Amino acid sequence: MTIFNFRTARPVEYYRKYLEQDVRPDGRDLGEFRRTVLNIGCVTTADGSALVKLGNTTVMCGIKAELCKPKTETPKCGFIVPNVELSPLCSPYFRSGPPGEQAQVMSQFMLEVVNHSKCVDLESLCITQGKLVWVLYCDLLCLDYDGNVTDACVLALLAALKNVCLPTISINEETENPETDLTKRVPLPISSQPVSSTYAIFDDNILFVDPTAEEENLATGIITIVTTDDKLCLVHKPGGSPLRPEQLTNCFDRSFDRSKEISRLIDETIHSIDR
Amino acid sequence: MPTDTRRIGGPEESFSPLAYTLTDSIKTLMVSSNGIRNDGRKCEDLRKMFIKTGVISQARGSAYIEQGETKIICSVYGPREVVRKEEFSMKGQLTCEFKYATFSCSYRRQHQQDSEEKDFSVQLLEALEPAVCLHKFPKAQVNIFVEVLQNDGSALAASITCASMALADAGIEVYDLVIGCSMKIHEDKVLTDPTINEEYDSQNSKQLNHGSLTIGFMPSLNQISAITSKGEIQIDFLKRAMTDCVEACQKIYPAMQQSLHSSIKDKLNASER
Amino acid sequence: MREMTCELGQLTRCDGDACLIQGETCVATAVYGPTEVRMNKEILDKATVEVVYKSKVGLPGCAEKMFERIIRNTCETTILTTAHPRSGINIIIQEMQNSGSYLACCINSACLALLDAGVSLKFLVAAVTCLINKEGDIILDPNSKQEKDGKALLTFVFNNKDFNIVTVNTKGSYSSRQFKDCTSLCKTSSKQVFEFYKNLWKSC
Amino acid sequence: MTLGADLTLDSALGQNKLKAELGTPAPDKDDKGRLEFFVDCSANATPEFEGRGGEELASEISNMLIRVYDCPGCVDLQKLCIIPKQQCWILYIDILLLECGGNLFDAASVAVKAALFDLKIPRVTVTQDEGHVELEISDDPYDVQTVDVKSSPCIVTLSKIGHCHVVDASQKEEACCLARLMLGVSEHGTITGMKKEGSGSLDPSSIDDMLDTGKRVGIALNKSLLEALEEEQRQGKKKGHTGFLRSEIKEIQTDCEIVWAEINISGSRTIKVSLFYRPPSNACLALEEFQQ
Repeated sequence: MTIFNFRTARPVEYYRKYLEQDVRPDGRDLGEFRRTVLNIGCVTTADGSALVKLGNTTVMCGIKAELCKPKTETPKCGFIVPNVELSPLCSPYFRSGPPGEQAQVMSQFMLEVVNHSKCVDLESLCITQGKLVWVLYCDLLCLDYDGNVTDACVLALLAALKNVCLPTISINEETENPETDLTKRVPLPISSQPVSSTYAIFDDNILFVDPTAEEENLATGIITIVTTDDKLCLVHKPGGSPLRPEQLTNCFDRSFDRSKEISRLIDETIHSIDR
Repeated sequence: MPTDTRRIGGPEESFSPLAYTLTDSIKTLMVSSNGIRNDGRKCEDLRKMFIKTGVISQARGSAYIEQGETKIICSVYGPREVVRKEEFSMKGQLTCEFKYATFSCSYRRQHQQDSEEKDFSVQLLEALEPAVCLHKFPKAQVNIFVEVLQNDGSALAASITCASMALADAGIEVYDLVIGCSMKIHEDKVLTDPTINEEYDSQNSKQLNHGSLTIGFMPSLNQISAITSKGEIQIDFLKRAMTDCVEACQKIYPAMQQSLHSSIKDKLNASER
Repeated sequence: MREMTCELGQLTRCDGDACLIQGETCVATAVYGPTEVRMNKEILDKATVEVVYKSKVGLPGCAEKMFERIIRNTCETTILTTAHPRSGINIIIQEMQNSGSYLACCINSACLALLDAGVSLKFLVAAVTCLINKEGDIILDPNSKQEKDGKALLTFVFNNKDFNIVTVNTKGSYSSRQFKDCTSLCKTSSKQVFEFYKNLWKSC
Repeated sequence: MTLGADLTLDSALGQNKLKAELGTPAPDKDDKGRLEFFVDCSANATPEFEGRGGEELASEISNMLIRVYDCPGCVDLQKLCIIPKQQCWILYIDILLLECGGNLFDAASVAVKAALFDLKIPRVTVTQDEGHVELEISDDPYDVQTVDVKSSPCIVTLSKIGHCHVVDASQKEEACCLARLMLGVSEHGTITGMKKEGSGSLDPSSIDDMLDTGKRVGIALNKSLLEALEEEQRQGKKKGHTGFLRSEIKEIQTDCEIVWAEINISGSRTIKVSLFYRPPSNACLALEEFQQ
């Protein structure tokens, strides 16, 4: 029976044989992420944009800034509206039409990452208190769904937010309606860098990082850890096989190294653009 | 519009800063006297083009095209079973979905498909249908999904080329490739492959002979599979524009062949390894 | 921990139900035991667990969908799904009053409703929420007022077999040392919840 | 203010209602009015229009109409604007498809042109006092503004069957044709919009001939339509509402209160309907006259 039939017929045994030697079919060991490619500012019609390729998984984030009235109870705060689009373009499993359950859960996850990591201070989006604030529509478009879209989305959103340049708005006194000056652009102050790393649990005890789509289907549990600089910001393990607390905590160090890797990658890419 | 509860909702209504720009767009001359356009191209020059197939691992076939600043990605799935079981038909079914990304144009677009995108989906379908051998996959369906990442003019034409490359990459049997090309008719000049600010805008263009023309052309069969035009144009100008457009398609054809050639070569030595 | 009371078996039409009150937070859950399932959701060797979360006011949005996803995955690991292949287990959660540590109350009431419905479970689960406030000390089972000005909110779900972590959902920034303290504190307090289950069962 | 133009092109029966309303202009077209098309395929045309069946065809017709009317020369939108950037007339054109016997696009465009010809918008006077603007719409029926429709286009559909192309294809002809070219032709022969429809392809030379015939037919269609509209307008209201082509028969005159009407529906014999009032007092006298 050739390797290919064995892999399609009995995927779990196939994986178990590999994982016993702490290596995966595509050659990566348990703690190794796929090659991450980052491209910032690829769409000029958006106010901020980024493209992330995590192995085959590709996510593009475009941010459009618009003006609106703030909510009465938070007159100084602007809005950040993240939405994940899992279009039928990226995988045969998705159908066209309104977003499915997974897309909604991911959009909610991105909203929680933005709110709890406080990467953008909402008050910095305020133009005139109580009258006019910025709203950043962050649309994350998944172009190729090969597992672990969450990490790619968080990275794409962060890189796009760093790329945002808002035009200056002046309120002219008599008519009170805003005037935009597209030439003078102000970058958005980013106060922290949320970086997410996702682990898959296999056979209740083996943990490996950055699962592909195939590994995600075989996994019996998924953990997503979002770290900001040296603090934990969001740990999300929805069900799946139970874990001893020690297993969970040694994931944290891997996540902290990952956040260093990512911040180095972002700075390199931003430097390569500025030059 | 009823609030869309399946997405994170922002404020009720927001407006784009572009609506309040002070600098009113001064009417730049579209074509200078000696026939040079704003971005330095002559009237019949195409923009720089980049085509790559096989960009999406999950799709049966995919293609990415960059025509100047217009960036479009397309994926093809199928032949797979038809979801809604209409009547039985020996011919296969082709469906097309054209979508602007919300950040692709200067004004933000909606997540749901609006009437222009529906119109483009139908035109894209009718441009590709004559080229596909539908009888080769009876009772099955081939889905084409096109997403415009950045729109800098002639999005429909570029998406026709991109979709036919994706079909070829997917190994769906086609009689011929379909090349999309669009022209802007400006008084007596015909501008090939217009950018977004050169494109026809019904409101601030003058009376006669201002319009745009988009053609889907099958090079080896020398057939036109799709033709649409906008704006008021005299007949002989229209005919001249059509012949120029067919010539422009002939110029695009070698680029597509070369890109398909190289992608098949990669697949061959990938499978040898 | 706040004082907990629960009534089981109030509703007649469903196979099992529980209305759990934890402090002022109150959640009602109904379980429809192994029933038939729609064709496209059917799994051949397992039961399909479906959770529908109904908030008190407003249309279900993405936040409710996230709730449903967490509770569904937690219940999927607790239920012995291979015992009822090609069938569906529907859990309907209705928010009655949300005043603090709300996710924990939902998971506990879902577990009690499953018990009441007699669905075969691998183990029981107990959910505990703790809060890290501005000064950095940890408050167990916070009410909504404390939650508002807290720095971080952590929710843990333990099983009663070997007290491993089934589900974790945390919000807000904290250090990993604080995470370890919260885990141990919640583990000890989950024993109280299991006690509550035991004598609740004895009483009715 | 609603105007109606019932059109019975023998192949497709189209009803067309046009409502002019005040509204704000679109952001980027701030000194012009707007045309809004809405096509509704009613289920009594064919069963497959039930529910959402007719939606695709409806959106195709409305897209084609938008494309054809989307050029500055066709309808003078400037006159529809009352106050730039703030107030303008928006014309909502609703097309109801009652029976489809092929060639729907031409019928729809002719109905739209007829409705626009018949359109009367009340005069609006703008009074500007201390800052805010007063709009006052005159309600006397004759103080109206009409839209100049002469240069607005009609759609001509050329269906390619085998090697030749036909105009105004009936439903059967449409079934056996693979490709159709739809042209919006204005009265002096310029093309205001064009679209190829259908799953076949055309070679460039046949497109050129189609354009020529389309132009010829378009000019003829525009001319004859305008004559018919003017002729109907000259007869004014005397002619009565040509709904389902009913007319009053005057020759049978008796002195009892009786009214005859003759209704002829295309494709079937004519029906004579009469209304006779028998006064309660002298029953028999009225009956004898009735026999005459």
